[in-house]
Amino acid sequence: MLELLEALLFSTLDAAPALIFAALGGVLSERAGVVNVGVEGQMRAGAFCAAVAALFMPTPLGVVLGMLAGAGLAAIHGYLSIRWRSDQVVSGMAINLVALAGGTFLLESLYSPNGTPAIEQLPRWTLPLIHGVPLLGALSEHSGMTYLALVLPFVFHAVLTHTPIGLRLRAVGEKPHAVATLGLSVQGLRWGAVLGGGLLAGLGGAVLSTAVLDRFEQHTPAGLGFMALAAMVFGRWTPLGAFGAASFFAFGNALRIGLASSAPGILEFIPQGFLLALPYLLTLILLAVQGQRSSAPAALGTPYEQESR
Amino acid sequence: MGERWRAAVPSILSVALALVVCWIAIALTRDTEVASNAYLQMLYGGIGQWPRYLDGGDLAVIVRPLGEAASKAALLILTGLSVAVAFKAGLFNIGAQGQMVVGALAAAVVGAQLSAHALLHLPLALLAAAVAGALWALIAAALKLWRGVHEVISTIMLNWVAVTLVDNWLVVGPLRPTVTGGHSVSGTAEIFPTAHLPRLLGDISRMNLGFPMALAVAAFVWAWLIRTRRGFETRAAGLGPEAARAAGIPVKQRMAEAMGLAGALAGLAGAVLVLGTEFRYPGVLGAPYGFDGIAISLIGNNNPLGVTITALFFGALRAGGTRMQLLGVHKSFPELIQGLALLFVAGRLVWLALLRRRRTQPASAEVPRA
Amino acid sequence: MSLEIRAGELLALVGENGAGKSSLMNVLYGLYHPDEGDILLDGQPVRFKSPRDAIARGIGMVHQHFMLVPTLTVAENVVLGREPTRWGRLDLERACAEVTATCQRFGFQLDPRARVDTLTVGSQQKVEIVKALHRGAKVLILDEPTAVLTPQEAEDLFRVARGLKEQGHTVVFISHKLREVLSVAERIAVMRRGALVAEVKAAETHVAELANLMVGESRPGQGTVEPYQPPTGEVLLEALALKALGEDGRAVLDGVTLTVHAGEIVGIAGVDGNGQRELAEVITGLRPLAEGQGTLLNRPLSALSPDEARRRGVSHVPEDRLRRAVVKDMSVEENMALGRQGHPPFARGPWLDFAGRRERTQKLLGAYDVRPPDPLLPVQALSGGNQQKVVVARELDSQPKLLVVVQPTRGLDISAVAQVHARLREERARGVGVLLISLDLEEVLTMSDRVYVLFEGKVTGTFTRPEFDEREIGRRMTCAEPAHG
Amino acid sequence: KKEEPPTPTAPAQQPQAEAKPAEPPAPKALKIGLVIDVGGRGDHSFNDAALRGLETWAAGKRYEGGKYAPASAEEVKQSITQDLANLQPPITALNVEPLVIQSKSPEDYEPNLDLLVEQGSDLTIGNGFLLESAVEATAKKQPKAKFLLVDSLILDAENKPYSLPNVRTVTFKENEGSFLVGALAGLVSKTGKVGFVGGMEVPIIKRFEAGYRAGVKTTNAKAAPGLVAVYTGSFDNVAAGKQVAQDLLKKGVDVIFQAAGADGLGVIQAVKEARAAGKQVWVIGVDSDQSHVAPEVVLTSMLKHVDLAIYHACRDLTEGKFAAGDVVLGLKEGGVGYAEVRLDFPGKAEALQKVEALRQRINSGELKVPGTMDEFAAFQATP
Ligand SMILES: Nc1ncnc2c1ncn2[C@@H]1O[C@H](COP(=O)(O)OP(=O)(O)OP(=O)(O)O)[C@@H](O)[C@H]1O
Ligand SMILES: Nc1ncnc2c1ncn2[C@@H]1O[C@H](COP(=O)(O)OP(=O)(O)OP(=O)(O)O)[C@@H](O)[C@H]1O
Ligand SMILES: [Mg+2]
Ligand SMILES: [Mg+2]
Repeated sequence: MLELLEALLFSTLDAAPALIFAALGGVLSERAGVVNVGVEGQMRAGAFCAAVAALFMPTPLGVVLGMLAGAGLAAIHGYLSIRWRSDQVVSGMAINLVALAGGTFLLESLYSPNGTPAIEQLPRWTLPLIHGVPLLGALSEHSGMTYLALVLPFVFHAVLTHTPIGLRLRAVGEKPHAVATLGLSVQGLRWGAVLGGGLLAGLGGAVLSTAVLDRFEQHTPAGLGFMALAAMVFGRWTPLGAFGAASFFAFGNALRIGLASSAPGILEFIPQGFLLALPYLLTLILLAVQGQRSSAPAALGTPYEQESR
Repeated sequence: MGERWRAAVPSILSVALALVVCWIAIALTRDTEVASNAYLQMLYGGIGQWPRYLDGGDLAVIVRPLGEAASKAALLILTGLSVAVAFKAGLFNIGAQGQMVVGALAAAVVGAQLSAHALLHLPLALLAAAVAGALWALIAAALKLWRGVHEVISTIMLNWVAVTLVDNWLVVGPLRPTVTGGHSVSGTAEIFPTAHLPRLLGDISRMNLGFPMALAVAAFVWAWLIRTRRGFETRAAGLGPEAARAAGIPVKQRMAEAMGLAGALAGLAGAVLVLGTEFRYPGVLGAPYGFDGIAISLIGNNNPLGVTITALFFGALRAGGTRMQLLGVHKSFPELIQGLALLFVAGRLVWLALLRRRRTQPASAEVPRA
Repeated sequence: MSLEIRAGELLALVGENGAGKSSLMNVLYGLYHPDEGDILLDGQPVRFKSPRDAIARGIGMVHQHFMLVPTLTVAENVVLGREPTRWGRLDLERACAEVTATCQRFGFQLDPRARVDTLTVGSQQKVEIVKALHRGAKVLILDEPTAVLTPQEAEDLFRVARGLKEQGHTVVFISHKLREVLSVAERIAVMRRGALVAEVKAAETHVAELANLMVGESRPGQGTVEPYQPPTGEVLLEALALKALGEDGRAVLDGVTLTVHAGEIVGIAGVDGNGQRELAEVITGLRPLAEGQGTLLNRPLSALSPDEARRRGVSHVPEDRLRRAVVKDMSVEENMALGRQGHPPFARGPWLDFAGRRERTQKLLGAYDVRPPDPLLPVQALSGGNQQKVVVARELDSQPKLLVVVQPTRGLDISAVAQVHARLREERARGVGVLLISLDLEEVLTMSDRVYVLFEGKVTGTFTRPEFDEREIGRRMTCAEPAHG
Repeated sequence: KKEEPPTPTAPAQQPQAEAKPAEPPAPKALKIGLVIDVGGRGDHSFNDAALRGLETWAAGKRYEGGKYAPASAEEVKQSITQDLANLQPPITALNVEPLVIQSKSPEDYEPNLDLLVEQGSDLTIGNGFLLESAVEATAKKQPKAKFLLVDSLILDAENKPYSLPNVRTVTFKENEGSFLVGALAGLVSKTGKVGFVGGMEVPIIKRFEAGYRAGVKTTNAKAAPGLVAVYTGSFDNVAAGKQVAQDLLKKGVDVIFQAAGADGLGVIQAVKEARAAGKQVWVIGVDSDQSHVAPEVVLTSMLKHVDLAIYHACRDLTEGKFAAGDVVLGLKEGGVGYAEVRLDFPGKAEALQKVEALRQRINSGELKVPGTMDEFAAFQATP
């Protein structure tokens, strides 16, 4: 039993980081009031660039480049939605489409249609003390990204609630005009948040191609970006909430896989398709039961116009 | 009228710009001749190979491509309208894909499990698809209106649920067709010919009733939205829910109706795919037309007429895009063009301002302060 | 346009709506940028790139619309942008202490830990002032600070202003209430259409002259006081012990009993947030009734829906124009149809009647002098005042029996106000019952035949016209001792 | 970072099909059209096998950035698996010109086949059972064109097989190949736990599973009951395959056979990582020899010689011998098999001997390999 639990935990921890980073990226951008449906595209850019970069340089550096690529796409989003106050949903969706088709095109022109060549994967760390300890052992043997994903939400939470910059971010998402009248730059704050969100989403993508796999694979991230958005909403736009929701999704998936392998008998009664749908169904049911009164930032999605009163 | 055309200008320019950018991309990776040829091939694939026909070729070189373009356009019209209708009611329907999946399945089941006279069978199958799609969408509407669950998250979830339940359970489980011997088949049982959407141009072209039907549906949606009191109320509910409520409009009901209609439209798209060309629910439902619908709707200004024109254009583009492969040009260009067009639509303020600045030399009218 | 502001004075800025008062002040505050001209501070030309520069030079501003982040606490709002930190961490303790200190220095009483959206409007106003003072403002600009305050609270505010002046601060304030301007300011600047048209000493002028300066012509005759006749018309609305709950579950209406007869204007006086809005919502079916009963146009008041209310003959000019009264992305003619989109001339059966709608809209646009009179323009392209005219036109055009109007003249200039008032009186003469809810006590008193005073969801006084007494009504509006400050 | 300069030969085929393919007097290259399914190029398995058969073997070409370059002899030789090394007659380049179309979605299969026929392809190949209906429809529409359908028979509306005069079908006895790798897995496993990872739970993948289970049962009766078969639910989600495999590995499984398309690459990835972490684990590839994906952990691959089937069809066509009909390729015909076992493990020689003995028994018809789970339930292992 303990072993099963450990396998379950391990599997969750291994799969969750990409989702966690991307969800945090969404939170960062949206807390500042900029809708970010382009997470999927930013992840794809991050995954692609990280893998390509890692062909020529150490993988960690590749990850950094992947993050920058995510931020690059986010910059387009920012330019259109902050500088030009375009519709944020439109520009986000556009980024997704361009990243999807453009990624496929670049991949096939540069490498093979299905993926880049293999790169050196991010190393896995064996934690000396707990390795092999029942249950706790699940914490060992992950790449650095997993540990980062366990720490980052708390750091983000602390920054958001306990630092001046966090206070300003929260304020700019709720009432940008108030922030502007205090001589702070609404545009600056939003730019920062959008680019930061892009970095995080790019990191989420980079994790997929450098830690989960050892190459960029053509379908990456296969809808994970939208899952991240769901995690963000489910987590009520808070870093810890998003973290919890993302972990929950990853756990649900791991649970399905674990069930299928450790209790194949179950499949006689519950078809595989049900198990696959389980995490999503659970989320829907949870949302339906608890309700989800809007906890979105008040100014979310409304472009800031200095002179609108 | 002039006003309406003016509203369409950014979209038209965006699409043109996207075409230019992609042409340059091909020219850079290959050469200019290949790029131009590729576009020519795309044109042939989209609207027919007219030169060859005029040279005394077979009629098939025209009607076959037209049939393909029309089938694609029909799907895009329906999913585009699905997204647009929801937008009009203030809802963002990311769930057209899932609604299309359940609609397609319903059509496949009614088409294969029920036997009836053709005059009855086809309408029944279409109806089943519309109802299934509508019900699926109404789950999201109910969650939104009574539990406050944001429709973006619920429709994303419902997409996953539909795809996994249908593709990984129903199609490979209970609905798997009986197969003699160990043959591999994908998808559900084949539907009866009575449920086929009739072919309009004979056997050489796959042009079927789905296309005129989609056009008729678009006209219906347009009339409903623009001409009827209900449509007016729905638009008011979408643009200003509080004001609409104060004006005595049952906002929740109108939103639910619109979402139901959106689902029905996406479901019909599934039916057109199944009853028009596939004749069964395939192992995995076609290209992600439900997601394409979002782009189509946004490029078409969320307006039934704009959506229809956009869908016709991209239907032809995508049907023709396959022919680009004959030149070794990558298969994802039609999607890339679509994505770029949407990006340019999103960024229209930028280049409109640039254009305006060039026209009126000194003072640019309303460039926002940085 | 040039304006001189002297150190240590109390300057008032008056002018019609849209005269450019706020714009000018926003330029001074660095929020807008002048296309031409300079700002001289202590004789030196300065250029404010953003409010940050203005703040650094000791200019503080309290905006016409509150610039507070509702989900943050008082202290967080005040220190935003100049947060005290300890090792990079936001030091909330110190922030609270600092804010408390500032409050004490200037004689405010505020709980620094309270969330702003739980405060009364008066307190929020104070938070705004503290925000400016906390940044060391020597020049304080107050943009229509008294618009939402009770006379008592306003009096309080002016005491603070005078106190600040004693301490050497400069106070510039903008107001439409000429009497209070005269009583507080030393110097008065009058603006019209973006230009300074006069500067006068308060001691040397009077209301009529100021009004003339503002409008540029003699002010439309202030409705002569009509004799009061007790209501005789049939009872249109009879409410008994109404109770309604707010979003947070607290009772926002608590046993309200009132009647409205045909052919009278009943005013509701009260400070913002004391249940007036909810009262209007209950009567128009927008908010469910928790307890109590009543009849509205001969049928029960409970289980009323907005649609049902309209069918009985209730018209509603809501307070929040852009949110509740118009759909701002729809055209003027579509907005004209809103609420009666199913009836001729706006519809024929299930179909919309475009020709009929156009015709009626054009007629109304003419009658109400909406500018520009273009039925195809989106409503949001109209100025606020013209939007309001569209709403009033629509609501009066639907031949109501009972008219519920909330803040009908907010944002209108003097002549438009007079026009709306005249229309309301016309309706009364036609035998319509009018329930007038306004935060502007002056408006309530000039228009109403009877007045109910609301405080914390309860009726704390009823007056008929002969009994009107501004001070007494003001006291009832803040029934208990003044809440804060 | 440098891209190899494209060799200045073999220009991309022009859409010059406007000129009707009047019977060429000179040895004009025959056009062979191939429609591959949505898995696309570069899947390292099924589609790549088809492309190898057509492009590398039949045409002697290498695909690169949308163009063809001639493939070197070395390249061709390397692409031929050991079991075909001694094929008679040997694989040599033919005078054919490939026309390949990748499909973006299932509803594109039919127009894509139409397009190739219109472009004048002398033989049009539909690769994969997903293209069954499309090939059927096109072949009926174009009775003069010739077709090859790989991996499925032509089925009527009731899914009963029938034949069309212009279609050759090729199907494979995957269960026989799977049986042999299953037998090998049973012999290699140390922990006594072996696993199977499938993609979507469709009948054809079930056939792999049944054969594999039978093989394991034959050589390692103890491992058979506990054999875990998990389906990822997709063919295009590498991460899902990896996660499933990780789970199996955590539970002590040390040999995994995958038949899961792109998800299978994730399975290989997971095993590779487990090996890097010091575990003695193996993975068995599918369709093509997948050893090059991760040489250190791919024990062998269940081969399904789609490449050979296509090559044979091309050769028959050039020799004028192409005939319609249903071809079934099993172990005996060399249509399925397993790739060279390059990794060492204790008792390798003995194990391979045992497996080869089983091959003989199947070839002789003595051993019938179950093809469905029902047949497997009735299967009696006879070591
Ligand atoms: N940046 C701008 N560009 C063009 N017009 C502007 C701009 N800013 C303000 N205006 C217009 O200038 C006029 C002055 O506006 P302002 O808000 O200063 O008026 P106000 O005197 O404060 O009126 P109120 O009493 O209603 O507050 C209005 O007509 C407003 O629409
Ligand atoms: N978005 C817009 N598009 C076009 N014109 C606009 C737009 N917004 C405002 N205007 C025009 O600018 C002018 C000033 O509008 P504004 O709302 O500032 O008026 P205002 O002076 O405040 O008037 P009022 O006192 O009636 O509110 C109006 O004539 C209005 O038609
Ligand atoms: Mg103002
Ligand atoms: Mg105004």
